[in-house]
Amino acid sequence: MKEMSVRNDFPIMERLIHDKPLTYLDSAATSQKPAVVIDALADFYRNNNANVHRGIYTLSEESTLAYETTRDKVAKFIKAGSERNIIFTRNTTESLNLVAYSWGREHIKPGDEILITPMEHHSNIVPWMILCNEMGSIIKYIPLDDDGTLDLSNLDELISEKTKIVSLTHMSNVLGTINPIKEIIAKANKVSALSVVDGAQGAPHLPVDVVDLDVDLYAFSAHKMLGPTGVGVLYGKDEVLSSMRPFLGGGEMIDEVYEDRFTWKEAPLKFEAGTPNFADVAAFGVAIDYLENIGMHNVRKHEIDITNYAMEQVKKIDQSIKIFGPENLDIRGGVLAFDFPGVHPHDVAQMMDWDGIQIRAGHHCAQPLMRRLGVSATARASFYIYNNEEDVDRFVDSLKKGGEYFGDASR
Amino acid sequence: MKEMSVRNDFPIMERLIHDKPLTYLDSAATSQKPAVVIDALADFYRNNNANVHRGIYTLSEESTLAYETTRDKVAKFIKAGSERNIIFTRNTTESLNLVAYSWGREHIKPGDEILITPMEHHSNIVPWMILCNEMGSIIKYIPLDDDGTLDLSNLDELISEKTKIVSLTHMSNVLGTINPIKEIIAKANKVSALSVVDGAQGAPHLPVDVVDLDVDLYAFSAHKMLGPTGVGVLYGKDEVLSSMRPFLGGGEMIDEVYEDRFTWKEAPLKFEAGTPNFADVAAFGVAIDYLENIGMHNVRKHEIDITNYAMEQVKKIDQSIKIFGPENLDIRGGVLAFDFPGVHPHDVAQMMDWDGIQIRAGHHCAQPLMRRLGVSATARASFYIYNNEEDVDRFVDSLKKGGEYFGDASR
Amino acid sequence: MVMPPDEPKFDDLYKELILDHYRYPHNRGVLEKPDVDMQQHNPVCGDKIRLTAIIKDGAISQIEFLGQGCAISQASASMLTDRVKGLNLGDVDKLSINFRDMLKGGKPDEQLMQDLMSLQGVSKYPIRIKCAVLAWDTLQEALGLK
Amino acid sequence: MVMPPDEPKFDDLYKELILDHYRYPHNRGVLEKPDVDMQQHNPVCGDKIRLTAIIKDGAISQIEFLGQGCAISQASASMLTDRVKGLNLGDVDKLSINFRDMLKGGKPDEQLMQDLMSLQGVSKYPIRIKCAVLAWDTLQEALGLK
Ligand SMILES: Cc1ncc(COP(=O)(O)O)c(C=O)c1O
Ligand SMILES: Cc1ncc(COP(=O)(O)O)c(C=O)c1O
Repeated sequence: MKEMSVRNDFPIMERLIHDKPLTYLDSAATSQKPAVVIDALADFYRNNNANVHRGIYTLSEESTLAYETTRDKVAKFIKAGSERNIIFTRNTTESLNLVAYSWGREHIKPGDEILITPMEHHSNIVPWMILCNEMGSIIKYIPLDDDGTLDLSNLDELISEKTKIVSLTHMSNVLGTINPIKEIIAKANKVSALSVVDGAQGAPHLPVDVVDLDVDLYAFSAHKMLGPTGVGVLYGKDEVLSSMRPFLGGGEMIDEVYEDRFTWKEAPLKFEAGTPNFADVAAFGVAIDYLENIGMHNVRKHEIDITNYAMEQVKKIDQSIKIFGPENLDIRGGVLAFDFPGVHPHDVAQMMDWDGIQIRAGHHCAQPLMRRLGVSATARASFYIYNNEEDVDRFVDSLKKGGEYFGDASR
Repeated sequence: MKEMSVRNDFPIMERLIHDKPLTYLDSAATSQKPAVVIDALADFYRNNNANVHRGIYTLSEESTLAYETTRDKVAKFIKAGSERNIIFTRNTTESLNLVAYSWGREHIKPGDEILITPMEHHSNIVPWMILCNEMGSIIKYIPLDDDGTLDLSNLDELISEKTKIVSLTHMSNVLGTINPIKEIIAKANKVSALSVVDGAQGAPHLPVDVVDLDVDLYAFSAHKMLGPTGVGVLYGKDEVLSSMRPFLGGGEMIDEVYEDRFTWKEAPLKFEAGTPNFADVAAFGVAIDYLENIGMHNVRKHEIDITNYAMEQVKKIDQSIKIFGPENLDIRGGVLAFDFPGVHPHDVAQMMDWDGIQIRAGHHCAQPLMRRLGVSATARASFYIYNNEEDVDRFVDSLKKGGEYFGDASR
Repeated sequence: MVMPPDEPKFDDLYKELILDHYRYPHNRGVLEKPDVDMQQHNPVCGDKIRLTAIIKDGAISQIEFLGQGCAISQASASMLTDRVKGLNLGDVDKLSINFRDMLKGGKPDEQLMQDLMSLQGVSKYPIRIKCAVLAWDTLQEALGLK
Repeated sequence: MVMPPDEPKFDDLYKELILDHYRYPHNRGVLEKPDVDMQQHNPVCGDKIRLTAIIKDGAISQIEFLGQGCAISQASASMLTDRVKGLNLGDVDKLSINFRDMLKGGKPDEQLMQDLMSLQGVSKYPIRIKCAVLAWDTLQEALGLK
């Protein structure tokens, strides 16, 4: 496995946890930040801070420039046609809710179907449920095979004229499964259903080309891809964005306001009400530069290598450990959720913390998937560019210890 | 005028603009940040960054602690009964939209009346218009006197059984007017209308006691009160929050998710979907400590002094300059919008920029108010704790120059 | 930099007694014809506890549990069955109030708590308190003590 | 640290010629019985321009403006009326395309632009471009050239 030499760029890696070096294995929840991003954020507040878009003075022009430059960078990062297609939100969750509220309430009728998958994060389930409750539409699921991949054999029946929205995750945050989204989007487009991709785990870990995918809407979060918290993105095609009604109302998004009515701007500003999170957006631009500099293909390659190594090592610990998700690394990202019979995920996580290892345990905001997998919770390690073989070794050693400590339970 | 000795705490004050020292007079749009806040933010990313609420490991516990500690501080800052009453949003605008969507769609019927004022910011107008368009309710206005204060003589007729929401700004971002909100809230409560206060200019500049005000909901933004961008607050009474349906759906806010339905948590988490802006919230806690340390009564006193001085100086420049808003500083905050006949606000702002002075020119997101004042735009200087007499002097000198430069226009 | 107030130790949480109960739970099973039969779960982590008990003369004469979950939740359930067997409902109520109080950081009555003292370390782990309390929630619900 | 690409100078924007037109606008007024009469405004800053013109043999024979707004928008309108008087519609079209192009940073045809060159500095102030272009928007709209 080739090492990525970027680890030293991340100041938090110096941190000790219970006197042990930090082994951060929860990047699927949120990523750590390189010094350049942290410094850019602090520098912005020290030098350029002012409200954007409306000020005829130097600081405001600088601030606006920084904000709009990031919009441009994001567009290029996912190969969008124009920065016009990039809306800044708070996170993936808000991006998806924006679609459900703005597109959904404009276009959905009783009996319409919304197709999702059993591996969705709650953020790509609950907004549709709220929409269904209000509009009388119905949620349907593409079935999931036992190997953690979607069963597409009946896709032509599942996607019908009744289907108005097809929304699925680019990559599962539990199984690691990378879905064949291009194929599914094509089917959705054929029946003129709205195609939506939850890219929360896609944009940080995979090269993304929204034009090639021909997707209507693609949502992701800056905080999972080296950027600050509080910034989300919604990419949308021109014609889709213009067919959506405004969502939040207020400053910035309006054109004219009268006593009894208002008109609004074109996208993207139409969807950006109030003072945006411009400082974090400015710093997010630096995160994108950083990722572009590494190259998303290299990010992906590194994650294949480290996940491969981790899966091999974990299997050696104990035959009874079940790793969820596909074996094939061509369709699997750097997420390793597992079940260690007799050792509860919460106890594993708690124990590993004493060894400085930070993994997640729980339902990973995917309760329907947990039910489908027949578990109430799993432990999950997830990887990013700063992780190396040593991290995996520490994790594996600690997991072994956990097995010995908790494992001889009588059940 | 007593000087506040805090200016050196703000690193941006070292900045030169066109080789002149920065004179920042746009704090009503966004405030500058003290070093302690900027450092806290950078430190958080260097040491404690992890996703909140769900992690059984040290970093996540620290992150959660920081996030929830700020909630506690915010509650104490506005004298709320409990941190349970504090919801984190992106900004004031989102807070107000949350109310319009969650309370409004649950309780508003055709013909119901929503009472606002002509001095509202677009963020406290447009959400109600969206609500009215959907639910068939009607917006009414409390009339505005020529001195920039509300005309309350007919309030008992304006607030009737038909009134379902009364929403107004604590302080106008154009006129500086501090409204008698307690009196108006009391009338709203009497007819069981929902009382909402836009505290975007209240919380940063005035002591606030939501329990004493007996207000149902109070909204404000961290970025206007020394905190980072991307954090808003919505305070709500317990019984009001529990009568509101969820707004955004997704991670964090749910309790259980099944294939076809979901249940949700109690407030405040019910309204916080997805990964929150936890790093900025952590730093916002430091901003609140900083303000508490100065004392909001001292903030207010300083702003009265500096506004008083500025108004006197501006009047001396030219008799024809019209300052908007009340003369009486007991009911006026540190905002100075004015009309200089023959000198257009945009030209004033542009010219002042060359002297390092950053003021705002435009409609200040208050187009209905501009129409009421009979202007298309105004220039506005606004003050905060770091401004001093020198700032005012530079501003006044520059304004004089502007008058000479543009002023002898033939109209 | 934010730091939790105390730097706890591993063994404060997973005391030997807890691990013993986790590995070899006491009173594991389901009683036939129970007077009370109650199941509860914690949606956040998925822990589950089912309690069955037989009540005689206002006291718990028999009690068994079945469950799924982490060491803390299962050990707590096992200890609970040991501790409450034979107690009358008033004493169970007092005990559960004292137990909850201990987990919120209060000073417990060691005489009253006995083995349950071993769960005191959980009070330093806010996110795990629910695990320790689940069995007690179930019992209080079952006995109508809430 | 973010810095705008160029450090512009005050006089690049507010050239003497612009201030002259602002202080003493040319062709200010409203024509009687105009062939075209068009008003536009910029909602962002509230600038307003009304143009009235008389068209003879495919050319602008008379043109006047009324307006409200900043020095840039009013001077631009005043210069426009000077420059387009007597031009046929084809030339007006060509001129307005060249003018817009200059404001977007393109290299203008100085022969064509004449006095309008003085507005070139506006191109460095993205937020002010709309001010300079408003009168031209109005004219193009009035003449059906858009
Ligand atoms: C009175 C008032 N209300 C609302 C807002 C909107 O605040 P934000 O843009 O932070 O949502 C502002 C500030 O712009 C304001 O001054
Ligand atoms: C697949 C997936 N979708 C959506 C989300 C939600 O992202 P956020 O919490 O940033 O809104 C996440 C991350 O938690 C995720 O992994």
